[in-house]
Amino acid sequence: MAKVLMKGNEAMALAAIKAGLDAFYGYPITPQNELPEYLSKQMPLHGRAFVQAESEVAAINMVYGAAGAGARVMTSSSSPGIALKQEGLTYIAGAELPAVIINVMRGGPGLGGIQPSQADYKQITRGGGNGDYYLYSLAPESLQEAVDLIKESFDIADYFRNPVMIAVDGLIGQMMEPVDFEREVPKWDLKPKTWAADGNRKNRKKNIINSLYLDPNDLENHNLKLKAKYDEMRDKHQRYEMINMENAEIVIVAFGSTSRISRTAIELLKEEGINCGIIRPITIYPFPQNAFNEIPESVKNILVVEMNLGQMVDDVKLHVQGRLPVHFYGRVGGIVPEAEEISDQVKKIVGGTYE
Amino acid sequence: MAKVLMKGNEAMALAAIKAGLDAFYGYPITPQNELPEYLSKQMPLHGRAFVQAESEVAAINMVYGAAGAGARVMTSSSSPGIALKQEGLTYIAGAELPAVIINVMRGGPGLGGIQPSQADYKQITRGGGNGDYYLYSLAPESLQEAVDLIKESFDIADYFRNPVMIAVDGLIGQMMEPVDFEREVPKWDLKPKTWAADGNRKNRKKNIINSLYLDPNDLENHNLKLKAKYDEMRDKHQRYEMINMENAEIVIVAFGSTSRISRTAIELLKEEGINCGIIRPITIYPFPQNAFNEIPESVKNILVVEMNLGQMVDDVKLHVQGRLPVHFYGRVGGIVPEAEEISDQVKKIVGGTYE
Amino acid sequence: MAKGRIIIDIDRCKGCALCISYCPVNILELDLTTTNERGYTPLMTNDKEKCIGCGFCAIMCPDSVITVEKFIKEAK
Amino acid sequence: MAKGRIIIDIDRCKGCALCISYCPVNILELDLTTTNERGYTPLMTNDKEKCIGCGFCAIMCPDSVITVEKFIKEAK
Amino acid sequence: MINEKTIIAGFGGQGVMLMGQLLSFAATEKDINTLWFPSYGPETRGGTANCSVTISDEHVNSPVISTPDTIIIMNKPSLAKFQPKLKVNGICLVNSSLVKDEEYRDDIRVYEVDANNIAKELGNLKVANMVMLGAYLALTKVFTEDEVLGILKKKFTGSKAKLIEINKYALEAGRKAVL
Amino acid sequence: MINEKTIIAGFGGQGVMLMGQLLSFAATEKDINTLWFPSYGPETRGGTANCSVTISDEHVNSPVISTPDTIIIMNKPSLAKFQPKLKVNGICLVNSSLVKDEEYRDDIRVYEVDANNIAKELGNLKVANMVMLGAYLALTKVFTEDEVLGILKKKFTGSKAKLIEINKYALEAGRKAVL
Amino acid sequence: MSNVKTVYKKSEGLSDFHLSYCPGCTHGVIHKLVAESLVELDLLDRTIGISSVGCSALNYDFFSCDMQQAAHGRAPAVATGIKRVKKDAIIFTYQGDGDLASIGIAEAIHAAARGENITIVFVNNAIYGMTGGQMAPTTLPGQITTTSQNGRDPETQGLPLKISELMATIPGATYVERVSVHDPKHVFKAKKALKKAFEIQRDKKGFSLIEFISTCPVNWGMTPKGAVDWAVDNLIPYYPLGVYKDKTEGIE
Amino acid sequence: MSNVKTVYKKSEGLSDFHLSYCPGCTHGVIHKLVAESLVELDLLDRTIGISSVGCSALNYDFFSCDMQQAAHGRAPAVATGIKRVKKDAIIFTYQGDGDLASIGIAEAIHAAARGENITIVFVNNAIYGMTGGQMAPTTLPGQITTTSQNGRDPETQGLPLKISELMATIPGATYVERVSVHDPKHVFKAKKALKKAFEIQRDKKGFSLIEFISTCPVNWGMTPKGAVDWAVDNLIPYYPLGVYKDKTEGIE
Ligand SMILES: Cc1ncc(C[n+]2csc(CCOP(=O)(O)OP(=O)(O)O)c2C)c(N)n1
Ligand SMILES: Cc1ncc(C[n+]2csc(CCOP(=O)(O)OP(=O)(O)O)c2C)c(N)n1
Ligand code: SF4
Ligand code: SF4
Ligand code: SF4
Ligand code: SF4
Ligand code: SF4
Ligand code: SF4
Ligand SMILES: [Mg+2]
Ligand SMILES: [Mg+2]
Repeated sequence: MAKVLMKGNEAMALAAIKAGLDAFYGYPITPQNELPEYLSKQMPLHGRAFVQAESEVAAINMVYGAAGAGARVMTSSSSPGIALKQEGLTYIAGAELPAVIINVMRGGPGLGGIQPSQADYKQITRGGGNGDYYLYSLAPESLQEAVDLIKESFDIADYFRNPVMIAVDGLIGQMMEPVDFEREVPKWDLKPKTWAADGNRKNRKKNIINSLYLDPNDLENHNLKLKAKYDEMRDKHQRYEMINMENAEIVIVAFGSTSRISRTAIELLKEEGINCGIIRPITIYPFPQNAFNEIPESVKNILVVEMNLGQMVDDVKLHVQGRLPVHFYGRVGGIVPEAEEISDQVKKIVGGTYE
Repeated sequence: MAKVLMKGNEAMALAAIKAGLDAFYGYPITPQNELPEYLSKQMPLHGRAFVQAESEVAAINMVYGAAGAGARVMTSSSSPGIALKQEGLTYIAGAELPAVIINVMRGGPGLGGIQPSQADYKQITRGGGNGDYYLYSLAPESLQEAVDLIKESFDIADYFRNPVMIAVDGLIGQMMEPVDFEREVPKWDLKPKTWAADGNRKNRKKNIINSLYLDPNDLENHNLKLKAKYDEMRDKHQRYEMINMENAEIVIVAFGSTSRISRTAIELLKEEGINCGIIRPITIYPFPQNAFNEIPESVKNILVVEMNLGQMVDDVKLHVQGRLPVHFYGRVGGIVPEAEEISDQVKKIVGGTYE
Repeated sequence: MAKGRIIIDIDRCKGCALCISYCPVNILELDLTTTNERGYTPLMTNDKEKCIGCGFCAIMCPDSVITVEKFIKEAK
Repeated sequence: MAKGRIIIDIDRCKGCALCISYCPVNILELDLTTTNERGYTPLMTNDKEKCIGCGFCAIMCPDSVITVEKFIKEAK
Repeated sequence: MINEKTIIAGFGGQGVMLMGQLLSFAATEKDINTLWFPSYGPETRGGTANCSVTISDEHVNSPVISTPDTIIIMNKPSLAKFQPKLKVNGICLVNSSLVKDEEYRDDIRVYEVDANNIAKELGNLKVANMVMLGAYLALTKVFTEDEVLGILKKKFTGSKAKLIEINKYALEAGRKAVL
Repeated sequence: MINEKTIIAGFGGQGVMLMGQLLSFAATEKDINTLWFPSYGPETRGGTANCSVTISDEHVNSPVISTPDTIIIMNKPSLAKFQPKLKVNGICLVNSSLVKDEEYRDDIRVYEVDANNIAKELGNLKVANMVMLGAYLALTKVFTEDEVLGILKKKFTGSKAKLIEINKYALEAGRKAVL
Repeated sequence: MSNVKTVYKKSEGLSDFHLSYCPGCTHGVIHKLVAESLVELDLLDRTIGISSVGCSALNYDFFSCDMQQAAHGRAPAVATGIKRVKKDAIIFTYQGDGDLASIGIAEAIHAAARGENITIVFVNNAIYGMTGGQMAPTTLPGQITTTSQNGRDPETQGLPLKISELMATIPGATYVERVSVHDPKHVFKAKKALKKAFEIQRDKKGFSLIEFISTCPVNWGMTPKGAVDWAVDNLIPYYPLGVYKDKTEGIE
Repeated sequence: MSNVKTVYKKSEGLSDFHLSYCPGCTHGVIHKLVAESLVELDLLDRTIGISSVGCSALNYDFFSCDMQQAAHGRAPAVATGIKRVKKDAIIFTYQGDGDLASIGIAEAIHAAARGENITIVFVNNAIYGMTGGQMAPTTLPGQITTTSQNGRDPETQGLPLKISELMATIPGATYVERVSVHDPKHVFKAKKALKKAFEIQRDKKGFSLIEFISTCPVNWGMTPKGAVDWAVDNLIPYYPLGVYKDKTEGIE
């Protein structure tokens, strides 16, 4: 099919519809408004549910409800709105429900700003809610990838019975690129949702959706069951891309928009005879630690590039384990780094003038 | 002065009053209810403010308000309630306001259970809200320490103009121990709160309390200013205790109640001729990385013990940097490990039978 | 002869005594001589014959402890 | 002679034309020949003599652009 | 040197928490280290509850008592739960009004006190816990009855002051039941 | 081979976003890679805005354009902001109705178009952006006017269809202004 | 001899679990009414109940229909989320006064404003039962709770919210009634109201809320019967029983 | 000759910042009234204003008193937090209909229920202005917004909330009035209401809320004057002006 030029937010919305979205519940916040706006029009046309909730808190709890009833359901928001959803998210994870959450990140903390940012890395990968849980979190770098991953994310959520977070920055939400909506994406092997409390009890026992376990033994077992899922994610479902690694003397680690800008940076560096690779985490949780085992001997330095103050650095260091020096370059507050800034940084490191 | 036997929650409440608490805003949640209950009676007697807010969200925003007006203010809650406060917390950090938050942790995720837990380590140390910010986070292991740290925490919050989190588990909230309330605690060098928007504008320019910076350059500068504070915390204000390190062959890393139980475990081990040390983080943010430079040569293994599924392990690994094997033992869901479980674990590691 | 009777599911009873206040013929009391499996002093009737099967006790019991049956005269 | 006058803080004006509708003597319009420092077409009066100093324009202006003065006959 | 670890367990409403707290208050009064901590069953209402009390000249470390020196058992489920943990030669003090015909380990010292009936005879079923506490004090000698009564006098003021007397009798009756 | 990076900047309301989008739509139509992205000033309302458009046969990497091949400048502040970034020998296309008497670098190619007045003459000040776009197409030859008009025809349907003609004239007028 | 007719027995709408409530707590009576209503209207198989956070948090075990446990105060949002994808299911929330009137007032009002076709069972016992007896928005002036130890002081703690009155003003709400379960007669009336609410939902006529005046003997410090009497003497005068809104009967 | 008397000039209560609102947006008029009222009552120096999240988020720069910016919907909680520690300060919140009626309805209701001695300036423009024109709880049935592109459909999107009417039912509220700024006469009336609210607060008589019918020319897609006229023709009939509650005058 021909490619369609669409705004990121609208493309993500359409991708969800293509994935069989039954219901969308959200609350307006810049820079993701085109997403609910698009769905407010399209969902009713498809006979599906759209509700502009009274708040992010209500929206995520509507998601929890619909997910418990077995529906494919999504919400979207941006950074402070995601902060408000933390209790809801830990509930969804605790009750083992599938749902997709899109976070179009903006600058923080607090009200912050409305320009692109990646400053929710901690909020996303460490879980801002209480308890031992994680969100399977995908960070696409282009609209095509965003669309493909969103289409797949509903399967992933159903497979793990766990919320999936799509983490993009405002740049991806606002930009336009041609997208092929019909591209095949992996289909996961899904079981029917016999666990759903869907009000259709005629031929089965009642179903209960719940995250409360007053008996500590039960809660411990429940936690261990959840842990097994997170272990499976880590062991089998890391995603990443290794770019230009052959003979690289330095490797950039960057996700989302910053990885894309880094692609331009390594072109610039190539012109100057510097071989720079990129490890691009596609899952930011589980963090793609395997990638770090594949780093070739030639590499002497790692540079983490983010639109935040270095939130991913710890994860990189954890898996580099002191084998290589890990440097950081970041811009914050809505400032998007240019390729030249990144390549300059690489040159400093390679040339040894980096402090 | 004579020691007073009090329930942890009440002792923490009284400590805050002793520190000059002007206002408490909170919402009931088990297992910390005695704290607001105590203050509901005591604060009015001292002519200070107590409001049972309509929700955790309202409570933290009341805290934000009073802190902006220059008051010493506190809230307390437990895990899911803290999840609800995340937006408020990132606002307080973003607007650079001092406030004290007590989290009496219970099992999660979601509604979880009401028994003791340390499963909010990520939520506390990584910030559940959006943006690049941190809470200075203290994890006392006894009531005396809780009282001393709370008394000091208001100074710390004022000094950094940053929220301080007191992280205890339900055990500390519920237990009784004799406490000396008059013990001297360090006094910090504090400047008058000339920045406060306190409605007393006669002889000065207007004051503004705010976390919104629409211009990305301004927001970047603001973020860098915040970062300088976090760097200062890390460089100068780590707190920890090193216990029985001399000739230790293995070191337990544990905070709060688990460190206390580990103290008994090392006594048991001593009886069997095993020398086991403890690194006890008192600040969990900033993580006391310096402690790991002081580990003696004799140590061959590290065992992290938590009432969660290993949330602090990454921090330990980051600072052990592969020099020593890092093991983990944890109980979750409200189960408090016994000293014997911990000592058994140590023995397995020391004996090499640990998988 | 009794017009009705009640059947008490003793182990569900919490001995709250609420039902007792609503019996129009005052035949209910707690059996202080025993405790049920969950430690409560359960309900008993002290004069079965007086029961009119009105159901008030059962309606007011929060724990669905009481079943009430009414004897219906056969039309002969 | 004019009973009053208005002073327009041209650079604050956003050219919204709201004030114009409320002038009872219809002497306000936008000055289409110019733009102010922020790119807006600002307000102007086209017949100063008619101003009665009623203040309606100023009251309705969202941006506090207009100062209104009234001339008061001296009691002589 | 004191180092006494006690677990007190029973139904909610039997006053087990208060028994433990009184011991901790008595310790604090004498400037002895102590730690009390409660534990409730998973039932929201009713169900069983217990508390752990450590009284020691040394600093108290683990609040959790793995191997109690003494257990005070106020109902059946509590016996099942705590008897296995009792240290060898430890004291197992049982409210035999509610816990009857049980099997006991033979390496422990079991004392049965018909606490409910003793309390009823004293005129208030609620003081069964104080009967047990009296027995406990008599057996362990951690504190004197007067020391505990002193605490009660501080707690029970105003309209509650009249309760002190019956509590005194209860402590005595408990002592007599085991000596 | 096409690889054209353009930044279009002006006041909100001058239609800079649409200009850029039209280019990206035209590229998509021809299956050429493209990326459009908007950037708004810190002012909530009013103020300046710009968009970056990359059109390329190759995969587009960085959405951010550090060194544009062409800049279209619709107001003064935008010139100050983007002139320094323009590549050596790049095209600087200026709406001279609003941007007058400025200093220009001497290593770039400056084209001035009196777009507002041309648009007013055409009967609608709003098509000033299309005048500029006509000039841009004439200078860069990235697309033909017809290709752009084809996009407009798809977008302007129904009541808006009548706007197509004036847009066509505007494109032409822009071309004539620079050739 | 005579035939035997069962006048009353435990409803099929309830599971075999023992209720977790304190002895004599009228939460249990309200549970029976919900269960009986659903059974008598033959709606049980297609019902999804939403447990909230309060003493009734565990009632997902007590009803024999599908159940989902909601975060504190959010049950109406959860109900909305479900109802929009399961239009034929019967959805009720079961919420206390802390849950609905305090933390969850926004979700309740907005569910009503949207005219969600759901039923809220609102249990007003003028206190936070579960957490040990703190003040609720519906605690009476002067009432003693653990956070109003000298009695609720309207000066600093405000005046109680009257939820039925408030919800009746929401244009989207269809049916709002306040009932009580303090004697068999009122239990009957309460059940009638509840059945009407479920019928309105079944017939897709919109949002209903039934407020139950309930007791908390433990935290009020009373016997169960004493608590019922206190409710009659104190709560009902402040919270008058009756229909506050019934669009199906033109009562607005 | 004649003397010159200044009939109108920019209030001292406003700073020199240019307001960030779109041309002709009546947010600006309301700002003037707040500033003028505080100056005329000589309260400015002890006032703390709470900016909320909406087009007015930046108004901490516009008023010349102390200001604090609050999270979306939470301004009444922030105000409460401050007022309880600064009893003599005059506290107002400035909130839009998205902010107060949607995400923040709980905080508004509970501040009123507690009888907090604060003043809420509530700006109802029937839309989310700041975020580009989404439906608000006060959007009229049939009104087109970016999330009700075929007009608000009461079937799925519910009926508008009437905030003054709702707040008037809260027992703790002292004074609630709805005003408009569509012509000089109404501007005068609005200012009178606002001054009364601040006087009530100054005299420690409790909670007041003044609802302003306002415009959003940009998102309504109208000229500023067209928007004012639309408000008169459509909003005011749905949201009648007047005093909804005034405990000081016995109007309840
Ligand atoms: C987010 C959150 N806040 C607080 C709590 C603690 N909590 C549990 S129940 C409850 C109040 C219950 O009161 P109510 O709704 O009146 O129900 P009742 O117990 O009286 O039936 C509270 C505050 C919680 N579990 N979650
Ligand atoms: C937690 C959170 N949710 C959402 C937003 C996005 N947001 C900003 S303003 C606004 C709505 C403003 O509408 P209203 O209150 O009516 O004010 P107006 O702009 O119309 O004056 C929203 C939803 C936010 N900043 N924070
Ligand atoms: S059925 Fe009626 S008469 Fe019989 S015991 Fe019950 S209340 Fe009494
Ligand atoms: S039967 Fe029911 S009402 Fe009667 S005492 Fe037992 S639990 Fe209470
Ligand atoms: S003061 Fe009155 S007459 Fe004069 S310009 Fe203004 S509105 Fe017109
Ligand atoms: S003076 Fe004020 S009302 Fe008149 S056009 Fe200018 S900004 Fe608008
Ligand atoms: S605490 Fe109160 S409301 Fe809760 S179950 Fe017990 S009596 Fe009922
Ligand atoms: S968007 Fe609407 S409400 Fe906001 S400033 Fe513009 S016109 Fe006013
Ligand atoms: Mg209640
Ligand atoms: Mg609005």
